[in-house]
Amino acid sequence: MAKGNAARSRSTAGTKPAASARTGTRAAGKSPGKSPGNGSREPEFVQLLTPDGERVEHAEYSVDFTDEEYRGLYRDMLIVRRLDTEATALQRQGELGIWASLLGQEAAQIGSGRALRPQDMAFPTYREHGVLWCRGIDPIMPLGLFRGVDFGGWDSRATKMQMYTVVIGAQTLHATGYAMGVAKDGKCGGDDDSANEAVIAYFGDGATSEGDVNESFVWASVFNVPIVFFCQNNQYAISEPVERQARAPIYQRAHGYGFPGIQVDGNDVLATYAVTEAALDAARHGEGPSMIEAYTYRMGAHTTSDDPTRYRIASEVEAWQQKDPILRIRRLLEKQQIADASYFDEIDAEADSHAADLRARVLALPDPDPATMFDNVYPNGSPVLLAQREQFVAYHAGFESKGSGH
Amino acid sequence: MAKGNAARSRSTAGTKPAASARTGTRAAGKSPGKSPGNGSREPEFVQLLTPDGERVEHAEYSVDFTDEEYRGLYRDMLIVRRLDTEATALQRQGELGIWASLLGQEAAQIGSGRALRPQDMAFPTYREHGVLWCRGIDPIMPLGLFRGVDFGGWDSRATKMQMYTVVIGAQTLHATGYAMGVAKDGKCGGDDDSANEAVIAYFGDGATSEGDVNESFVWASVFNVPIVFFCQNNQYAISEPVERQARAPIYQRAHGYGFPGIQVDGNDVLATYAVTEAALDAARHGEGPSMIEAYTYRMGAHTTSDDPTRYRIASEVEAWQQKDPILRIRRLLEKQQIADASYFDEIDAEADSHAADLRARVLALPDPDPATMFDNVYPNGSPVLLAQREQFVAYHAGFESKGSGH
Amino acid sequence: MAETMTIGKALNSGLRRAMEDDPKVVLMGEDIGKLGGVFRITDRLQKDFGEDRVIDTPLAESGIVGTAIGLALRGYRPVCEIQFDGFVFPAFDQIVTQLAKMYTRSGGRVALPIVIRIPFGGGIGAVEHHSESPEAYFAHTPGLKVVSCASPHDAYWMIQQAIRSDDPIIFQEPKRRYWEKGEVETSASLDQVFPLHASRVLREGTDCTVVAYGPMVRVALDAAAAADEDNGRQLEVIDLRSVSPLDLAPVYQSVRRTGRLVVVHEAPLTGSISAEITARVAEECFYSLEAPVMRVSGYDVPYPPARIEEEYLPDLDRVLDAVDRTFTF
Amino acid sequence: MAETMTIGKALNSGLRRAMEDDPKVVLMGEDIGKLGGVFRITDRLQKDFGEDRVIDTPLAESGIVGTAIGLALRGYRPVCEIQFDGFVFPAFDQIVTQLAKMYTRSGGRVALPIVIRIPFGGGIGAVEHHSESPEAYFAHTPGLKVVSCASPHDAYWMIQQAIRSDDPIIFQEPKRRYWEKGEVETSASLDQVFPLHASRVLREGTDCTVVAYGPMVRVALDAAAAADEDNGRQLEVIDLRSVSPLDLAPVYQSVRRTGRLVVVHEAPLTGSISAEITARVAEECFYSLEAPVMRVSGYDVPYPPARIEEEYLPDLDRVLDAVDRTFTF
Ligand SMILES: Cc1ncc(C[n+]2csc(CCOP(=O)(O)OP(=O)(O)O)c2C)c(N)n1
Ligand SMILES: Cc1ncc(C[n+]2csc(CCOP(=O)(O)OP(=O)(O)O)c2C)c(N)n1
Ligand SMILES: [Mg+2]
Ligand SMILES: [Mg+2]
Repeated sequence: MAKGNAARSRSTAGTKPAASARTGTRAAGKSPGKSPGNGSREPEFVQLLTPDGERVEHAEYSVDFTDEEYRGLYRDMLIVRRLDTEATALQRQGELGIWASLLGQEAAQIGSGRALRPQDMAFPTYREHGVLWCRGIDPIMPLGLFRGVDFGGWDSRATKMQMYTVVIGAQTLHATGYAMGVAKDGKCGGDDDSANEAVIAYFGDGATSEGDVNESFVWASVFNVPIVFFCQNNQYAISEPVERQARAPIYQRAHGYGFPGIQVDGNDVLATYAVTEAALDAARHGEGPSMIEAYTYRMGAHTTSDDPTRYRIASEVEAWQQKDPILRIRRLLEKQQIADASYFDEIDAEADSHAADLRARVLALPDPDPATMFDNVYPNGSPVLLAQREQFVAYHAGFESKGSGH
Repeated sequence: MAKGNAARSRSTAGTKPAASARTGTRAAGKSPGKSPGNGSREPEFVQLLTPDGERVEHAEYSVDFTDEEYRGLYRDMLIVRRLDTEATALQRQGELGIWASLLGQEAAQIGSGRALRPQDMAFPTYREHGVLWCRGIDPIMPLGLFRGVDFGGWDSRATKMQMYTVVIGAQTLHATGYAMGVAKDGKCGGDDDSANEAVIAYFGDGATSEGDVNESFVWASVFNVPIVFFCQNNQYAISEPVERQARAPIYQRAHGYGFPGIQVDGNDVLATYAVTEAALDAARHGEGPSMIEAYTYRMGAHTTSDDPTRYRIASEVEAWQQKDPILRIRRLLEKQQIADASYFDEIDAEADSHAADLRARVLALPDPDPATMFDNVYPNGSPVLLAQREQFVAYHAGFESKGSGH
Repeated sequence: MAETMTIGKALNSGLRRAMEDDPKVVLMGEDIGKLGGVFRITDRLQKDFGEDRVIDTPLAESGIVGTAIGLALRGYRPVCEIQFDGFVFPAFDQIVTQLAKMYTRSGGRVALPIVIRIPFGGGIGAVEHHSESPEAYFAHTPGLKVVSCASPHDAYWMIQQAIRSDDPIIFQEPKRRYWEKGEVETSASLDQVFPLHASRVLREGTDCTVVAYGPMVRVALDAAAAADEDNGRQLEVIDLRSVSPLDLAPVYQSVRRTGRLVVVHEAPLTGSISAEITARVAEECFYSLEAPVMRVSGYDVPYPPARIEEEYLPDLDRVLDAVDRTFTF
Repeated sequence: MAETMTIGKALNSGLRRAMEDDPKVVLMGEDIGKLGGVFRITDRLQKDFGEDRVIDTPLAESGIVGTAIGLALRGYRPVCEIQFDGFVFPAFDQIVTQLAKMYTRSGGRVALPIVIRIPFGGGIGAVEHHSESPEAYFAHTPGLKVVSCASPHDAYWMIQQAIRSDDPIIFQEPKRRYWEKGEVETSASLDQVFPLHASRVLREGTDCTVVAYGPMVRVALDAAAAADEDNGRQLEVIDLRSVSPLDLAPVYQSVRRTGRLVVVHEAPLTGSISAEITARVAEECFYSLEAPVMRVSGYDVPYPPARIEEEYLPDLDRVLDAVDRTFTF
């Protein structure tokens, strides 16, 4: 995908802490009213595409996509939603142990994921299926973790996409350390921009409370590393609304640490793309860390184990359905006649076939050989463990020869 | 001590997060230049008394002390410094295992400590000997910890001063939880102000990097508890200058969490008093948390085990000696003829006698009975431990009866 | 009065009763309010006791335990829920350096009556970090006590005893057994029920002793029934209940009779609580043991993916195999 | 070439050589730069290798280990210094849930060659939290390896071996022995020196085996000398060196000859590594043991104030008392 023509505003750039502090000032000045987390008032985020599918301009950010690129974004979002629906169905049928749906967050994930350059490294939570898709990772990969056959099967070096992290926030420190390494390697701020690299760390609104995440802000600012902290504020950490995690809008947290923070309409794939691209560019150019709060909504349950009716009302969900990320880009495509009905049918069909393929392959996923639990514990192995493995194998061989157990 | 007539500015008050966010804006606006941590430029902190002993006015904060109160502040600071010197000497002579000197931080500690009301609860680090003094705690108390005969012997309930905490930052969460309890008990925001309570949590510039401290900011803001986070930025965490912990001025951290933060000249006992009293008042009135960064300097070594010549130059220390907290209040007393030479002599003599008394009593401190290590492990005891204790006692009794060991 | 209920419900009822008995008891944790906790152990408690006593906290475990310590210093009796075993580690510093040591450090002046509830162990088909057994870490930490319940009756009473105790207690709940039912004698008095820190013989036997706790007690009992049926061997099953301090007197007595001991738990073998039990029994019952103590446990590997967790978890067959092995010496 | 140096200096020289050998080796920690660490173990390394390779970090241990993981993912080989044993706990979550599991989780694709150096143990008259012995926590964590050195020679080589190893290694340094001198054979090659994860017989004997590691090795050796002198008893002293994985073959061999075993460490007794050793020896040497394994350790109490720490720490007398007790069976 060609790059959007994103202008990075001075309000998220700035190499010096002083500039960042000023940014904090100005950004805070822009929304002196209620915290957007309160929900009663539209937050003042960057938006380029309204829920009705209108393209709107923003003083500092813009995109300039070809028709094909616009259609590509729609296709990405539609397919990852369709795959997500299939995964939920597979869980309901007992084929997955659990599933963490991305429903509602497609724009945040595709917008940011498509803004990544091949050389950039991404650190996900457990919900970034859309980002995986952008990295070209086979959609079956994350299902291994949720089915319980492995811990996620992709090659994190080859795909430039690290493993899922279930322990909330832990990956933000890994991302920061990785970005320190990028800087050490002289791979940011260099003259040859194609050799520069950036790092993106995904996390949720709930994660902002964890010590680790705040430590990563300290580290990133002190070492001025090329990282973008990408927070998908989907309004909930399981049952707890974002007000339980923060009283100030989340993007303002960055200012207190001395780097830029910006809020974007996370259901607007165009704005998310533009803002993320600008932040990644700044990181690659050696301008240091920044934070993006993608203001979005978890339209489904936290996971398939969750029952959101216990803690939120239907009308809230309905209100957010009006702001659906896919609906609005479809409206744009229709209004601007970038795509017609046959195109949409075609993508639906393509998505269905991806889903069918996924299903078939999940059903065929073999259980691992139990003895493999002893493998890959230590790069250099362990004699103690080897002995356990041998006992384990002998014990199970005993059953096979004896027939059944007691 | 009578209360100073401290006016709390709107810029540190405010019940709503919105107001806090504005504060962040304005406060940041005031110092758009270099981070004060860089040291090359005087920070824009609240100051009421210059290094030369001039009283200066501040738009939002003021004090109105009687002469006796001014003298009292001098006396407090002089005595705690003298006791501190004695403790350092005791360590040099092998009577203490280690000592963490407060040298240079007397104004920050006495200013904040005297601003506390009797009902307020304080949570210290390991360096708050001056605050202990304000709480009326026998100065020998902290020396037990540093001598290695106990873990600090004062009664935290009776003195409203919690135990020292060596694990950096851990106490900020305790303070926040305690403040949650104050709120639950209806002891803040009530009509009868004398029944309202506040909590103060002390920590250093280094501590601001710890996850726990940042979590305490999250908690305090989300539950809007009556707490003042009092950071003594003494420019160093052992050998590391504050730039290793933060790129933005520390007080700005608060704004990112949605509550007020303010920087005060921590070598100015008057300003520290005024700012702390205002913040404590706000907390007691139910206006929630705030943070104070007392900008000061650790004039001595980190502890008696430390060798600061390895990491900082003499000229830096000398520059700060010009801003000595005791010198400037003495100059004020002299200029304004609040005290004369005989008064200063009298206080010197009083301080010496406190020091001599401290020394004599430290030398007389008995080592604990080793068997007491088994006591007070569990309120309800433990049979396993009791058995160990019995073996221990029998083993040592064996020596006594046998004479010496092998 | 005896009622039949699940372990989950028994814990819920025990918490409710503790809150009724003492207004200072507060519950803290992630999603314990409206949601009632991911396992519904706090179901309806926020509704009935209010947000001031059942606190949905920010998502940070160190914060949960750290602020609980502060609340305890203020006179409250916090009961913290850690959502899953694998998420107790961000709180480890507060637990080990602060909670465990405060009573000692204060010279016995300041007790911290805090209970940390942890649903623990595997067997529910969960993803990584949701099936850990961290009890050995806590048992190795002086100043903490550690207990685990195995039946609805114990769940109901032990949680109340733990809350009533002034000791800091790690309360490990056998999550895979939450749905198992049993009789709870609810009319007893808290002072009179079986002590919190005592182990208990659940089934008498003469041939081999089997010690287990938490989710493995069911496995041990099933193994005893199977052994009886298979070859008439009588296993004596002891529910440890208190992992720290250990109450091994009943185990010593039993081993002196049976001469054989098998210890069962899910946690990885090396450095586990079965090592401590073995070391003590090997000393105390030196002349009685007919065979080495056998340990049936998880392996020294990270908890495996769910599809093979049954091969990791001790089961009836592995327990019986260990019993068999004690007879080969 | 043999040089005489202290353990502290040997570690410093070992780190220096590891940094010379591999440009990817970076040191991280609090005050390790200009100050050279509070124990000066990294003295002059920042001066010689630059701030890019010897990194003074912000004051946050989880951050240290968490960013070290990130650096390792980028191809670096971070060596983290935890300033004192008692301050490793804020990093516990990153160590236990992330560092220990990454290799397994990645299906063997991603190794994290990280060394976490921890000066550990008591005996230096320090205040609380500066004298802990946390090794049992790490030894109970699959995916970690744990070693401790006891002599300058081992300090010099083991730190280099640990850095060269792709396994995540907790490297516990006997801080009270930093100033003890000994000969270091510096001209050997890293591939040829005694293996990292092997225990070693330091003194041969026939009457009773004594196992120790880290700071207690000296105590064990002194006890052996005293026993010889006192009553001619010959103690066999084994330096464990690797706390995880345990290398117990030399211990089994020894116990099969001596019939007696005493294990010594500073950590609290319950759930300690001596429990694991005892459990294994009691099984492997069931027919050889003439007496129960005796454990000489810290007590199950928070580390006491410095003025009484000598009564807490195992010493020569307590070791000899335990040896004596093995002869009463
Ligand atoms: C350290 C830790 N504590 C608790 C959990 C249990 N948990 C899983 S997801 C979740 C909520 C996360 O919320 P958020 O960060 O907003 O991400 P989202 O799930 O909304 O994408 C919690 C509490 C965990 N995985 N890790
Ligand atoms: C968790 C933890 N890590 C490391 C240490 C070792 N240590 C003791 S004091 C100190 C520096 C503290 O700096 P700061 O917070 O600025 O307080 P100051 O000593 O300057 O008053 C360090 C790193 C500790 N006590 N606790
Ligand atoms: Mg969320
Ligand atoms: Mg400091």
